[in-house]
Amino acid sequence: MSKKMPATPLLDQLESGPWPSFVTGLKRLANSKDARAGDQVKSLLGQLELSYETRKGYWKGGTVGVFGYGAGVIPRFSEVADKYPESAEFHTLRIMPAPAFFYDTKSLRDICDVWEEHGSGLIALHGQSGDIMLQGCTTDQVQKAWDKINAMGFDMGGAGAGIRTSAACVGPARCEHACYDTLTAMKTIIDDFVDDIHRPSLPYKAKFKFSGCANDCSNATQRSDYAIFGTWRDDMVVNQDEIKAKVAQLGRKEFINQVIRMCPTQALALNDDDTLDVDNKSCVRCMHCINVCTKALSPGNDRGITIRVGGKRTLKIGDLMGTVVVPFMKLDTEEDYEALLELAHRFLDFFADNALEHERTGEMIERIGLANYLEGLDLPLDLNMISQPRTNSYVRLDGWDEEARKWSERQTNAAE
Amino acid sequence: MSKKMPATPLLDQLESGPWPSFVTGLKRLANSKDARAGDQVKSLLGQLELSYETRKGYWKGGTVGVFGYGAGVIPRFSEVADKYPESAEFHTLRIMPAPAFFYDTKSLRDICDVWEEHGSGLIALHGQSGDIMLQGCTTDQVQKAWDKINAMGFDMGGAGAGIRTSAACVGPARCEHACYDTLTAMKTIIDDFVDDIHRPSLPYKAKFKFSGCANDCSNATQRSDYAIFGTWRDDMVVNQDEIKAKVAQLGRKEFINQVIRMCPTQALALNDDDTLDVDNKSCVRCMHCINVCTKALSPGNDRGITIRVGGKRTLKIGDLMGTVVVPFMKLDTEEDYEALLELAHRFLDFFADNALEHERTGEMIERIGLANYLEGLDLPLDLNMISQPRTNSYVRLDGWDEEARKWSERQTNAAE
Amino acid sequence: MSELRRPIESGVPDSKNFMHPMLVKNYGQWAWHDRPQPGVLRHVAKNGDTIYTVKAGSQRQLDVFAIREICDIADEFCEGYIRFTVRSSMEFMTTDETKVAPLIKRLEAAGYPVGGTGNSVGLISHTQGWLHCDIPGTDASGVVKALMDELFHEFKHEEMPNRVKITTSCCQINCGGQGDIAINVQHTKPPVINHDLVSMICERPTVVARCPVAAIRPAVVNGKPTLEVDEKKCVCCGACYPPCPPMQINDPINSKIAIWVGGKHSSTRSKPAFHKLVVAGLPNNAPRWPEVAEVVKQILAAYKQDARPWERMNEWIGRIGWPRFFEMTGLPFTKYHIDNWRGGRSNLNASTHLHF
Amino acid sequence: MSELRRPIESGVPDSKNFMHPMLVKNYGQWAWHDRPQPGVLRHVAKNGDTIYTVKAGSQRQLDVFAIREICDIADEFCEGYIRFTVRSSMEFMTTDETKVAPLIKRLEAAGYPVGGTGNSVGLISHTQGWLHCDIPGTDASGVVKALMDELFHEFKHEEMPNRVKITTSCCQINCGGQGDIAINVQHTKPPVINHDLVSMICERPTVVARCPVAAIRPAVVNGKPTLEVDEKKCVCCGACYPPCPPMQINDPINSKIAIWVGGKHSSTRSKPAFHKLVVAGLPNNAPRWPEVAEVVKQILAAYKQDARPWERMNEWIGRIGWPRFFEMTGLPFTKYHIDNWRGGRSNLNASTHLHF
Ligand code: SRM
Ligand code: SRM
Ligand code: SRM
Ligand code: SRM
Ligand code: SF4
Ligand code: SF4
Ligand code: SF4
Ligand code: SF4
Ligand code: SF4
Ligand code: SF4
Ligand code: SF4
Ligand code: SF4
Repeated sequence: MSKKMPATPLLDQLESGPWPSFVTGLKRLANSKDARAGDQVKSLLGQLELSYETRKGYWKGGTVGVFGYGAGVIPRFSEVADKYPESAEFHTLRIMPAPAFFYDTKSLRDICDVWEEHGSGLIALHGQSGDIMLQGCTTDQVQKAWDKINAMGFDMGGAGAGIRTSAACVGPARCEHACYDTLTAMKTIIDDFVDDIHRPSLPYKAKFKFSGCANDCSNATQRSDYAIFGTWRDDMVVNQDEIKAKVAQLGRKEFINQVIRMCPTQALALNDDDTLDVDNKSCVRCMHCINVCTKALSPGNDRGITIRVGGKRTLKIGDLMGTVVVPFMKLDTEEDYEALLELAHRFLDFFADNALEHERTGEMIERIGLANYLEGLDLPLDLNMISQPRTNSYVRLDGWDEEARKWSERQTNAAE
Repeated sequence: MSKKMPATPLLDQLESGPWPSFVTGLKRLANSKDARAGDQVKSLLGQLELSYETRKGYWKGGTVGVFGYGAGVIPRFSEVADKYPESAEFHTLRIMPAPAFFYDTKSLRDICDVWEEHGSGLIALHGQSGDIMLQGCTTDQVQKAWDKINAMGFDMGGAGAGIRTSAACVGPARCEHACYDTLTAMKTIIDDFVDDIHRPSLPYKAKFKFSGCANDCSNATQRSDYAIFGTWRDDMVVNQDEIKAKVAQLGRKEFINQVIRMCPTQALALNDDDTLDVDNKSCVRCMHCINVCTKALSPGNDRGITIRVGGKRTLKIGDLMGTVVVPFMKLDTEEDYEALLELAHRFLDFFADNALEHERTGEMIERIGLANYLEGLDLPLDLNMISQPRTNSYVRLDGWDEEARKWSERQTNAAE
Repeated sequence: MSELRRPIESGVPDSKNFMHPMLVKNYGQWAWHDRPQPGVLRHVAKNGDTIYTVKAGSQRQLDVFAIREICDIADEFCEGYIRFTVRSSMEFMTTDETKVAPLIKRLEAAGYPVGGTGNSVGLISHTQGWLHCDIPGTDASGVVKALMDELFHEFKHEEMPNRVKITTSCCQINCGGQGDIAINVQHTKPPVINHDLVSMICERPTVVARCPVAAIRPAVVNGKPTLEVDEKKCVCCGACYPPCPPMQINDPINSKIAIWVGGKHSSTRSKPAFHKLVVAGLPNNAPRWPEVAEVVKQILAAYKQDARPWERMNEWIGRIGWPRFFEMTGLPFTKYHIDNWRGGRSNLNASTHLHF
Repeated sequence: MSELRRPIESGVPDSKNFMHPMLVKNYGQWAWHDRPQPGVLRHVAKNGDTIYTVKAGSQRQLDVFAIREICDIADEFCEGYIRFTVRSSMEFMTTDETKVAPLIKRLEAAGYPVGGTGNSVGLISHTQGWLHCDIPGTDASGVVKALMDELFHEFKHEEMPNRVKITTSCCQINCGGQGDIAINVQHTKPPVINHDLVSMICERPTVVARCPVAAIRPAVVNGKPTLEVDEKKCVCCGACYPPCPPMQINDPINSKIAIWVGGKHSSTRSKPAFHKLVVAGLPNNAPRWPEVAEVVKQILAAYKQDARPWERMNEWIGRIGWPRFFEMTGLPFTKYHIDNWRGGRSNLNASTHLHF
């Protein structure tokens, strides 16, 4: 006979209102015919209600995993298992979805079936890093659930001090702004690092994220150690007829206000005949005017990627945004992809060799200085890496001539 | 018989070219009929030529002053007096000119006469801080020169760890942008601090500067510890006919480019009838549009001052710009001036009590934090003091409710 | 237990296997898009091919029954394809314009609000909270649900000046990241140490190293090695708690909620920005956090009323100035708003740019 | 020696005693101004009163003969009044438009170039150098003279996009302050210590405290207390030299010249900005510093050619980007340009704003 539904007067208040309610979902699971999962979720509801009452959490970590991998399961043991025994264990399996979270219904249904059989039936689509999170598994079911999910063609995501599950924006699949193939880039890189995902042995976590343009729909800027953005080097593409149509639609004053005036570098001017005067040298590829005039403007044709390194959240020294380390790189041919992979490995090798324990890439760069980081990686200096040169004269310049010579040589070689 | 003119092949090269040459001036002095001064400058030319040859300076400091004052003379003794004995002593008297460097020719000529008699005849108009610098005095002539200059109505300027000579932009005397009386403000404050100028006993130097608007013609921003700027609180004054004339003059596109597009906060829009649409709430009083349209635009009528504190050059922690400590204060009536004086004394008292030795105001604030500085001065918090609130969550917030209450009370009181 | 099986290290699945055929066909060939109505995107390819996307909210923490119903809908209208966004919204795509209206009807009937596109308030980023994390100061699913109920209209309509990205985080670690509005736990008292447990279960040097202000030092209590906290230095960040749970930072009263605004990842127009503190000290008032909802709505109302088209939260405040933002929202300004963290000087006003 | 006299502590003289009567009359009543020609300002008061200002350069280090000639000119054309600007230019004012041309003629005949108004290159800020300072790495008067010769045309014409403020400083202390272009000494080797003198004349704790990077420590050499410098740490700033001249920092070869650009005090349009390093390692090549002049002219040429009306140096580079600035000027970019001082991270490009 199955367990009684706990009283959840506080949680019940989350069933009112128009937004879909996870409480209703949990109750559906609790009432489901699968007695094991049902009891587990009833118990979970009891513990969660207790948290709402006391305003405290009751989970602790531990060690649970699957055979062959060192990460990917987030173990949760209840501190109030005496009161809520069926949810004493409530582990999460992190599973990597296809880039940009594409599914056919068949796969989704298959996942549901597995998770109904071996887990609680609760699935988060998706975690903030990008995992399918199968939540609520007892220790004894973890391997079973995993075996089936893995057999379906899905692999385990990251956790701990290793490479983490990645995320890419929808990119070329359905976005006209995409300046490179975010989906393929993510798959290529992450597939190459599966070992570092599954057997974490880095100083600390490391995340890649992929956004097809400066709009950064994957939140790569501050939420990934290695952030890859699409951009272009040549002139943006302008359809002057569509510009005129846009001016007509918004009115002159408003077009000036919304487009001309909002360009961060004053790269745009409106001609007296209502065509657009684009100063491409001043344009910083911010996407704004293109966003406003989706029909009239597009990124240029010489597209590629920019890599920014070091983004992360606040721990220890304060939030960091990724800063530019590779201003431009083509990403079209197989060789381009190989070059990117080679670079990604250099990033991670340097991180593995030089970061302190629990130090993220951005913190390491802050500690050693960007110039040393570049030197360590053998990456060429580029002016797009800085927003401005140093403003402080406290610097030792013995090596100036030698460094200046290096630059000039590079310039000459590039010109040849 | 007077000394022979030294050979100055290097300095002679500074007599060619169209710009007026100080070398020619020095030679005029060297050849002047006053044998004492002439020999001194000949000797000086010799030492200077040596510096040009060896690329090294040959002066050292020492202690020289006038009776009753502890500062104002910059002593210079030559390290190569054996070779150039007549310029063994070459002290500078720093003398405060009228605010904004106004002179009648009578006073200037009188100063020249004194300096020809007691000094080298070399006068710098003016030092970077704003002093008349009477340069090249022997120790025995210092008091004599000073007595005469002082008798003319001029007083000694600052040096050492005290209040320094100040500077004000030309302001209301000849500038339509002046939002307060820079000249009177400077005289009022500095006169009140003469004791701290003449008998320096602060932790370190302290400079006031006065600019009548955000254009900052006195370089107050980074070159003064206490920087006073003019601004306004109400709407700017617009003459729409003159705007139309300006649009006609520049052409529409160019007017948009030079005025609308360059406003830092997008506070301006051009109406379809070529009048200007000013969003005064967004305007940050930067002066740009007013500078471009001198006839059409002017600061508002509710004018006053903004005080920024802590600007200085690089020593120890790096350059600092003054940051806003008093966003707005009227400066019209006698009471307003008294309030300003009272505040200036609070600034300096706090500095005297709390700065470490050789620490400037900006370094002190950096060390103790702006919030503590404001509290110490009993100055009210104001949002114009920050460019944005904190971005880091590492802060202890036990006192939040109390601080929030204080703010609300102030708001209520202000509204009443 | 079943026999142990070597994992198939297959990595990341290939999206093209899960993509609507029209997307595969026009991969990289899209020309432009617009939004025929809130919740609906139309993307047109260079060859004229068109696909409609209907975007719907979800509770993220989905039960298999909900997912199956979603699949039913995707089977009925979208040839069996569905995608999720980085914010856990759902996207239903069809090439058939006539299916858009019935699809919307079907979704809303099933309880999934259609919206979240363009200049609306999108789905709030969702973290773990009391449901699963080991260190949460509050819940996540409940906070998101309670707030989305309040912001329902703004999700379904495009009435904001630009997209609004709200994030929540159930502890100061902030897995939700930067947001136009970020609702984060902020502890206000130093951790209370359970000395018996410290000596038993904590790797002490690790904990000491984790403190951003070096407030933790080794100590001996009752003859056992433990830790102590310099309460004057401690900034109550809770960073010592994950590696050492006996450093109890969570507290039903003193773990408060703070609201930050103006975070931005995009480099669109302005450079990316961190979010900035606006209110702290809000009670952790489960199950519906009314005080938090109130402030969020106040902020959104001011933004909606005053910002110009395309201005993100941060850009709007930059233009009108922080004084006016505090005035419009009626929030208190305190000394805590003045940044005093490393490099905080750059958040002071080192100019004569003033807002009156 | 004359009998000692108590000073009259009169403070600051009253400007009104020295002001052209037309300025006194219209004090605070000016309405607008324009520039009829380079070097000439016309200020018009609300009541229509007009005053013309003719602006001329000077060598700042003036001999009494020069000053007397200047007074003669002021007597002849300006009713006996003259003022100096904060940059040591001279301003001759007259209410009589017909006097402007003869006044200009007279000034130029006397060797004082008329110009420096509006969007010209103004007089270079002038410091002490070998002529008077006790710590200079180079001269000041000579540098200014040599450069103004080269920039003569730009002083006399308004052909720049906006005002150009050039500063020079004869040591790293930089009494010349921030500039659109700042020409500053930059030492490249640690101080060479004269140990005998240190023990004799230096207050050692003061010197130790002056070092920004804590590179100085007390030491004993030949049994005498002295100082030593950790050469790995030392940034060769020379800050120890003024309080302790035996810490010889100046060196005919290794005291080089660096050029910085983009400093700005005004809050006009953009917020104030510090100048930024562009070139270092230039030789201290007295008496005419041709290498320095070359670089300054290169920078000015690029600015003149490419910047838009009203863009200050810093704003122009901000718009076109530092890559293009270095490209246009042909200057080398090195690892030294990457800021590594405290807070230097904020000078890295934390965005996807890129210039190609
Ligand atoms: C599950 C998830 C929240 C969610 O509900 O979506 C999550 C949950 C946790 N995060 Fe996170 N983080 C999650 C995305 C993030 C993100 C966002 C992102 O990846 O885009 C961030 C900010 C970006 C970053 O990486 O800095 C993030 C920054 C952190 C940090 C702060 C790291 C820092 O250097 O500042 C920690 C603490 C730590 O690493 O020591 C942390 C730690 C944790 C831990 C492991 C707490 C702990 O230390 O015990 C949480 C486990 C909860 C659980 O029970 O599953 N989590 N965490 C997200 C991962 C799901 C997934 O795999 O898809
Ligand atoms: C004379 C003058 C340069 C000139 O030729 O115009 C000058 C000359 C000296 N300055 Fe200066 N400074 C002069 C204006 C400045 C300015 C500009 C200003 O006041 O607007 C600054 C930058 C702003 C500031 O105050 O920070 C300036 C920043 C310094 C500093 C750096 C202070 C710092 O905190 O970074 C020092 C060194 C020190 O104070 O220890 C310094 C020190 C000196 C000393 C006293 C050198 C020393 O320590 O022995 C120089 C004496 C030279 C002499 O022989 O007369 N001088 N000094 C200027 C004063 C003339 C006058 O009274 O009118
Ligand atoms: C579907 C999604 C990408 C994905 O792979 O999942 C997406 C899709 C689009 N984004 Fe985005 N963005 C998506 C998350 C984001 C995020 C990240 C986030 O939401 O956490 C950002 C960065 C936020 C930040 O700055 O912190 C983001 C910043 C933008 C911007 C820049 C906005 C700005 O002005 O700053 C644009 C440009 C625009 O609005 O035209 C944009 C534009 C777009 C366009 C119009 C691109 C296109 O041409 O197709 C897409 C239509 C979205 C819509 O619903 O109106 N998208 N977009 C994400 C939907 C999230 C959601 O459920 O609401
Ligand atoms: C005379 C003087 C003030 C004084 O009391 O001595 C002065 C006078 C004027 N300044 Fe200035 N400025 C004077 C030094 C400055 C300085 C400081 C300096 O030169 O060291 C600055 C700040 C520099 C900086 O940012 O570092 C300065 C920044 C401005 C600006 C803002 C420019 C900008 O766009 O950033 C304006 C506005 C404008 O150009 O219309 C301005 C405008 C003016 C106007 C047009 C104001 C007026 O309406 O009368 C004056 C005409 C000047 C001309 O010759 O064209 N003045 N002006 C100074 C002349 C110095 C010289 O000999 O060249
Ligand atoms: S980041 Fe750019 S390319 Fe990617 S979905 Fe967003 S707008 Fe499209
Ligand atoms: S993409 Fe951005 S920077 Fe470039 S022109 Fe458009 S608005 Fe300006
Ligand atoms: S600072 Fe303003 S008021 Fe003073 S002279 Fe310059 S422009 Fe005029
Ligand atoms: S003064 Fe400056 S901020 Fe104000 S409207 Fe004019 S340009 Fe804009
Ligand atoms: S924000 Fe904190 S409590 Fe919430 S999931 Fe992340 S680590 Fe856990
Ligand atoms: S709460 Fe934060 S600041 Fe306080 S002791 Fe723990 S880690 Fe240190
Ligand atoms: S810059 Fe240096 S050398 Fe020149 S006057 Fe100032 S302190 Fe002396
Ligand atoms: S030169 Fe500067 S860094 Fe070197 S020892 Fe002297 S004060 Fe320190």
